[in-house]
Amino acid sequence: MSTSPRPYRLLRNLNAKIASVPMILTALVIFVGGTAWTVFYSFTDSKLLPRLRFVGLDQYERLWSTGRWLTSIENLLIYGVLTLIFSLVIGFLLAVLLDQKIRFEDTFRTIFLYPFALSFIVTGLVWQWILNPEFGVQNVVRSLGFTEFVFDPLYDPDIVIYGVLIAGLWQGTGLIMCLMLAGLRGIDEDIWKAARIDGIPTWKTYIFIIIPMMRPVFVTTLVIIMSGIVKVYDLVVAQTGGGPGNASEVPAKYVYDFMFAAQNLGQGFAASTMMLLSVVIIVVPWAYLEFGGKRRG
Amino acid sequence: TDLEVTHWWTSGGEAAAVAELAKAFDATGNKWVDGAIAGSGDTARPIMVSRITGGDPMAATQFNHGRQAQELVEAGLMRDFTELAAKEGWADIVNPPSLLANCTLDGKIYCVPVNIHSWQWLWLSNKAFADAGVPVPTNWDEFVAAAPALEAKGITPLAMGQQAWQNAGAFNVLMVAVGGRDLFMKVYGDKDEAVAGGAELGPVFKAIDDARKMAANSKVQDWNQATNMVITGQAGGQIMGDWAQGEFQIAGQVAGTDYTCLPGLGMNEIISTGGDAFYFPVLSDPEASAAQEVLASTMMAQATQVAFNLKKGSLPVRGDIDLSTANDCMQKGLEILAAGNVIQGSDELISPDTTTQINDLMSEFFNDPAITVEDAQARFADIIATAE
Amino acid sequence: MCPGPIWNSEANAVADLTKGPRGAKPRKILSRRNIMLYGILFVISVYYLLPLYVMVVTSLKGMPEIRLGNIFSPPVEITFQPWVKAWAQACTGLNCDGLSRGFWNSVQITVPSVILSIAVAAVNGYALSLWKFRGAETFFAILIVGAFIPYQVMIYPIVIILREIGIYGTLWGLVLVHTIFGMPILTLLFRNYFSSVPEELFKAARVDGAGFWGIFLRIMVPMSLPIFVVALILQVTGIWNDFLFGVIYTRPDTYPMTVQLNNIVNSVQGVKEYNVNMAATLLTGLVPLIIYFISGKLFVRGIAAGAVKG
Amino acid sequence: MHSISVRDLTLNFGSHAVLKTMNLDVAEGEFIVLLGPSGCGKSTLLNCIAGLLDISDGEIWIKGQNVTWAEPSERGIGMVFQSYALYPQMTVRGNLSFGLKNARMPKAEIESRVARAAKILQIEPLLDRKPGALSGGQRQRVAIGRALVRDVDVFLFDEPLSNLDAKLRAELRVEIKRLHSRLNNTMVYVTHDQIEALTLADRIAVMKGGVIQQLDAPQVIYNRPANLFVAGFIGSPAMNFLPGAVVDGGRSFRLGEHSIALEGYDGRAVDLPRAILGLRPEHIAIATDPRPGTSLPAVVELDEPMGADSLVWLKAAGQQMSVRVPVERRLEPGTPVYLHLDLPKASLFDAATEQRI
Amino acid sequence: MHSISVRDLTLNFGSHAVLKTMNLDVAEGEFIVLLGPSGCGKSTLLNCIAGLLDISDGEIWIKGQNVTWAEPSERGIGMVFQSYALYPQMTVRGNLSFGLKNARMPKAEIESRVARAAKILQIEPLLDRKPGALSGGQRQRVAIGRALVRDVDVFLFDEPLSNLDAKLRAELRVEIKRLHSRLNNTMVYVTHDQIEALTLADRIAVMKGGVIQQLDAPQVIYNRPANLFVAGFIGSPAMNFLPGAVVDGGRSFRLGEHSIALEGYDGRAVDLPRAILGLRPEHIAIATDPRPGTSLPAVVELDEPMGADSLVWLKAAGQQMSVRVPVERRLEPGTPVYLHLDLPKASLFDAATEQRI
Ligand SMILES: Nc1ncnc2c1ncn2[C@@H]1O[C@H](COP(=O)(O)OP(=O)(O)OP(=O)(O)O)[C@@H](O)[C@H]1O
Ligand SMILES: Nc1ncnc2c1ncn2[C@@H]1O[C@H](COP(=O)(O)OP(=O)(O)OP(=O)(O)O)[C@@H](O)[C@H]1O
Ligand SMILES: [Mg+2]
Ligand SMILES: [Mg+2]
Repeated sequence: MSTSPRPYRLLRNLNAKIASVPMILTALVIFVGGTAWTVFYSFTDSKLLPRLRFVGLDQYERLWSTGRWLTSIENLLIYGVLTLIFSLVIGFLLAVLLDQKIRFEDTFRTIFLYPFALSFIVTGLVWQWILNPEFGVQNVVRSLGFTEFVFDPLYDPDIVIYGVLIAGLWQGTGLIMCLMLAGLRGIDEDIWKAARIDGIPTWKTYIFIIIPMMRPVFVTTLVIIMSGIVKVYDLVVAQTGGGPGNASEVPAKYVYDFMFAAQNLGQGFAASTMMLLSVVIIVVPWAYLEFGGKRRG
Repeated sequence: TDLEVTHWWTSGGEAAAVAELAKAFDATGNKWVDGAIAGSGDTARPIMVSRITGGDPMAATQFNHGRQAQELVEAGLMRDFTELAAKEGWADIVNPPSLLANCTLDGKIYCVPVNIHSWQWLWLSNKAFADAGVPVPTNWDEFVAAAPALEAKGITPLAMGQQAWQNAGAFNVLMVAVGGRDLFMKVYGDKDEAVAGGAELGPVFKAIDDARKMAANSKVQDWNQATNMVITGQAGGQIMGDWAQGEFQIAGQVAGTDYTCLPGLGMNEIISTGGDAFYFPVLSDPEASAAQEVLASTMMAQATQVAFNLKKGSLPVRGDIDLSTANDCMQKGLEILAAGNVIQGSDELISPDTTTQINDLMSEFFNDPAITVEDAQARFADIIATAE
Repeated sequence: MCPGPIWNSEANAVADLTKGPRGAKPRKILSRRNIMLYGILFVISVYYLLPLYVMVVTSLKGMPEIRLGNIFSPPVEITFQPWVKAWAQACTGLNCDGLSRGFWNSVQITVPSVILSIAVAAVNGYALSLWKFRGAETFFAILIVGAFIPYQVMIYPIVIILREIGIYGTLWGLVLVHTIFGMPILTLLFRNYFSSVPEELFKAARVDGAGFWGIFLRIMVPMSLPIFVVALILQVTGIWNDFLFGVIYTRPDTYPMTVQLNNIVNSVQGVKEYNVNMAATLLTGLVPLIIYFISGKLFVRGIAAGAVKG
Repeated sequence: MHSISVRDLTLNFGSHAVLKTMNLDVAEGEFIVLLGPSGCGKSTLLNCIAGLLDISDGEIWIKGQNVTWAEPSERGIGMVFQSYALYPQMTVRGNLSFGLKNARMPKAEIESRVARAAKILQIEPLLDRKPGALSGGQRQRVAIGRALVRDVDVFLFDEPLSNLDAKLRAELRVEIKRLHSRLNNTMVYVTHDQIEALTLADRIAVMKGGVIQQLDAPQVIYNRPANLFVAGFIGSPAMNFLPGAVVDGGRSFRLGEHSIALEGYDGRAVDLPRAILGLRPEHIAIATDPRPGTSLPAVVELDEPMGADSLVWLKAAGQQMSVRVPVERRLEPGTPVYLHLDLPKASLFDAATEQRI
Repeated sequence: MHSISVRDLTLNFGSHAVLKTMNLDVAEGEFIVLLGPSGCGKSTLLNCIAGLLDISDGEIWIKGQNVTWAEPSERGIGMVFQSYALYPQMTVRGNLSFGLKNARMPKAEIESRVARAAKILQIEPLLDRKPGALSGGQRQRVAIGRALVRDVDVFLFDEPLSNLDAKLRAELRVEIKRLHSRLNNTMVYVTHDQIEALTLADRIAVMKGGVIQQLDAPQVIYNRPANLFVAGFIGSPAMNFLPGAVVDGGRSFRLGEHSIALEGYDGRAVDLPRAILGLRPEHIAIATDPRPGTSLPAVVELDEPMGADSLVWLKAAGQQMSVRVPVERRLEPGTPVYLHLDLPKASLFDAATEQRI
């Protein structure tokens, strides 16, 4: 070894770059490329097969004048906002409960977490069954003597989305609890001691001190919940099939149905593009701040 | 040679019918590899289309013939059976000829029709009406009139699955039955927006409104669950295609004594001649290609047609076979067919896209009593205005 | 003297000041707090356990009993017939061998998919956290945004891509799809985990002459058990439970168990056989459930290491 | 009345006894330092006094009140933690006033208290910053301030300086000492830094394995350690230990073939076959000539200059010894010298019981 | 040929220059200590030498080779880290042989080298344990061993002792010094502990803000600091600084109304209106009588006993000063005394340039 020349920039870290090729390809070809392809074809009137006959914004005009799409959006908003709130609140409360040095912590944790192991298909089927008015909760309560009792969320277009919500929360809150619990355990115990000496009640300590300190955990959790919300599909298909009527439609299902069942790819792509747009609006600024910036140089 | 055949025939009667096809094909020394996908055509079609466009086609696949596979044919992904058809003289034996016409694009034949399905039937439970103490109706109007009596006995007058295609199907049936053939053709054939929104369609919408009220307590999902309500007498009747017949058969019921069928709902005895057809994607393996031809001619063979359609409850595509073994209802169908009282199915007239829109509309209409008849008609007219 | 401490202010007002509490503070087992705490936990547990209970109970009943009774009542007559039927007899079309066919397919799909997706994501996370190069973070940001894209949007482009590479319909096509869609979240987990590994360890290994792969395989992987467990669990459940890709990117003879489940549940022969459906559902969920019950502790620990320190 | 009185305190974690029937009385205004190796129970004792741990047995009295079962906030104590445990999302002002607000103190009162504490600690300009924007020393002061505003009589410190660098540590040490002389309240201070212990304490409690080994003024601990552990633990560089025997009716110490006269040693005079003579590095002088009876021949091994002084490592009577000399005096390795021992300042231990004799 | 030669080294993190055109030559077998406050770039410089950071400009030569762009493992260096960075899942033997295996050395050779290093470091019995089962000092030795087996000429240490408690630190410090005198290879050692720097180094490089302030033998750095920063940074307790003026053609230092004769001070003799006189605490004596020309009246403020010595804080000429005295001499706060200054050992600085004059 004598004097080693200054290597080319591109060749430094070569192995790391080679190893990252799958990631780069996925990012560029699948996510960027696939997305661009979808957006591109949303301006065509492709039916069963993609074809290049441009129709401008026609697909979008139709999209936004379709009741089913508007219902989907509305449902996604309701479902999304409520899932976000309830997941965080329930997940956090469960974590707090489990953090009280209780006995059987492992057992309780497993109970709360196991639904996460089940698919949305299974979740949807079970809850469809439990919420079925002829067999499920309504029937049981009626057989107890309350014959006028009505609880059939899956058959009432006004509240069907809440029925889906119940199932969704059942499936997902366990993981949120796990994340929150890990966050709580990560907090310096001295903080708790300091608060006790200051005479601050437990609930106040949680709200004013602990929760603000758990910001990173909340960010992670938020990403996980939100990415799940945008994608919600299987659950609705299995539980209600979008019904009654179109009352529990969601955008992902609209996309799928139009692309394949209705054989109107253009329309499906337009709906996809709108979904992507909303994702981009929410996520890109956040992702930039969280991951793209100079943090953790 | 093993051939993989995909379809969505998974209910009891359907599965039994498919078994006949498979049996016949296996008898030729080949092997039928069954690729059933449960759910409905809406679940199965995306999978089939993806596989064909993805370059991993099955050997044969079910489609409702008409426009569902048109683009695949245009893209050159489907086999051309013109030669085979010429050799076996399909043009002469297939009746009505429109069936073969639907398989034809630019003069070439791309599919094998296997049955004729007609939507326009009302199935009635004799038991239910006996329980309610009213005579079995002979037409739709009588049926509507009998509804209160049924309801009084806790019987759901009209069984109706929650799936959108069933709601829309009932609507189309009522359009032919109440409005007649010409009206139907003006709306779907000519796509005449004015007719769709006009007074001519008023009675049809009134009828569908009646249907909505009569089906308010029907909370099953699948069509055969609804049929089952009729079979067990929990419901008075069901508007459903002739495939429902298969379910009655499996349940051991006898037409005329246990149940009654009213083609054209007892109003206009006209039936549509849609149906199922098999398409054969282009394969690279020559052996498999040869086997595809064997399968195609097996499907068209007389014996297969009889066996298959008896199980399925549908009508054969050949005019030259004896169906004396068929039951009461089937005979009625055959008579109507022979009389030429036929009409094209909606699948042949409008695109899947339009179909989906009508499905959506009817599904909402059935599930939301707040939608008035006028709203529904106005929206229907909009859909027809942009239909292709 | 300031007012006396509250605990003896009234009852012990006359007591000698040198006497007082001594030893461990008494802790009532049935304190109000404990009753509340365990009460709430119990009620919530019921909500979480109810569906499982319903599934198990229903799957052990006969059809007549289901039609009569309510879903919560325990079976009068326990029958395992639904399980047998779900596993080996239920029909879809002409195939009447229940879920059993799908089970091995699922295993064949899950094992390579899990291995490949974890391997790729681990390498990504490692490169991103320890071998930063220009632009890496940008690709990662794209990947994370990709985590939000609904799968339906991507189905068509992927069909085309797989067709072009010529692996559509093969097992490897499906493995590739699972690897791609598992990548964002897994990469995030691994990146966070490896970032928390002391940088000095990495430097020491470089001085010791280990290269990119040497450090990864010999140093990093052996010390990352918790996060591998998390990734394993996430992927096993995710891939095992997957329906959409399984149905679109395979063919009938390689359908995974979830597709068979859908077929069984949706192939209605007259009446819905709820007991068979529930048994089939349970059978399908069994593999991920068992994994959860076995490795729950490691999972929680790994989550703490990979997700929270982000 | 004692400010703090710990009586027969026992604390078990499960079956493991961390504190064993401990007794400790702290006078009003006294500065007590708890010193000991890691894991000896210092923090545990402090937490027991603060009420953050439930004790297994015994009593704790503060200011004449039995507080054994009282809540931490009711005990009239303030506590400063090693990691400061400041509330990160609140400003310094918020940190100082949070406890008071919670006690529903009037606003004006809170403000005046915060202002006073800020003045004492000279953190007025920092009141509106968040802890993240403070240096280690400043955080330290805020942590003290949090105890200060609560106007408590007893301050508990758990290694408050161990996160800081040496320079800052020295500064803050002096500051704490000043604070104590100004406020004159009782302080219990945990550390394992000897300099801190020696400079700050009125009395030092040296702990080991949950037991207080010696509780005395710093100079006593340094000069007359009660046992081998304390002798070895205190003092840096450490005390030199020479194993040998006490003979001649307690008048001589036999070290191999050497005999050292125990002239001027103020312990009990008994013979002991196995004893240890302890001598601090600064109580040995290096000379070129022997001094009969109280000197040892030795050979220089290493010379470590440390600024003002040098530490010379030598070998004498087969033992390694260290001697502190002014830095000007350089000694080459290998030089033979004589060590003159300052026996009145030595310590003698029974090798069996490890106690001073 | 220099063992290490750093030429015009510049390193930027983004736009922030951490090292600024630095030059440093280390002779064969020399023990260089990098000393400086936290964040001054010590670790960064070490990482540059090791090749763990890509430099922005300049060259690095090791043993006459330009290694600026060579891989860390090709540079013939060994490195020991603060947290030891032992591979937790490997045994001690695995840790020691990992680097050799990477270099595809024959098995027998690896074994003999590991055995040799283990012997030198006395860790033979530990070879089959994992790092988790070792004490701090043992881990330390393994970390050194990892460099040792690779038979490198240059050892780089990044604060290898700062995680240990005072006692162990003192012991290992001596051990490292012994190791160096035995192996006699070049060592670059980062610390911010002055005692370590003063006792270990052949030369100390005092750094601040990415620039070497002074590079000299420890005694020179201690006694003749090149500037105010070095003077204040080195020495604990810190040097006393008295601001005043140099008058009388450099023969007197004026401090308020007091005048101090600069007799024996060996710097340049020029007048300076703003100068600073620096005096270490051990270069001041406390007396009851004045000594004309070189003494200052003062009042005792605080007396901190620290075992062997006491640190006395006083106020003189309006300045706070500290003086080191033997611990036996107790001084009550408030006592008026005279400080006798040892001017030949003092340092004078220009207040404007902060350089020694
Ligand atoms: N929550 C706990 N459960 C079980 N054992 C504990 C717990 N907390 C502390 N211990 C044990 O009690 C002993 C004393 O711990 P403590 O924290 O008081 O030591 P310390 O003297 O403060 O040490 P350090 O100087 O390291 O802070 C240790 O052996 C420790 O392992
Ligand atoms: N990766 C990095 N990116 C940006 N700045 C850095 C990075 N690493 C170090 N720095 C900055 O470079 C400067 C020098 O850091 P370095 O670690 O060399 O200090 P140090 O002298 O070793 O301090 P310490 O005694 O705390 O270890 C610091 O101001 C630090 O903030
Ligand atoms: Mg402690
Ligand atoms: Mg450093």
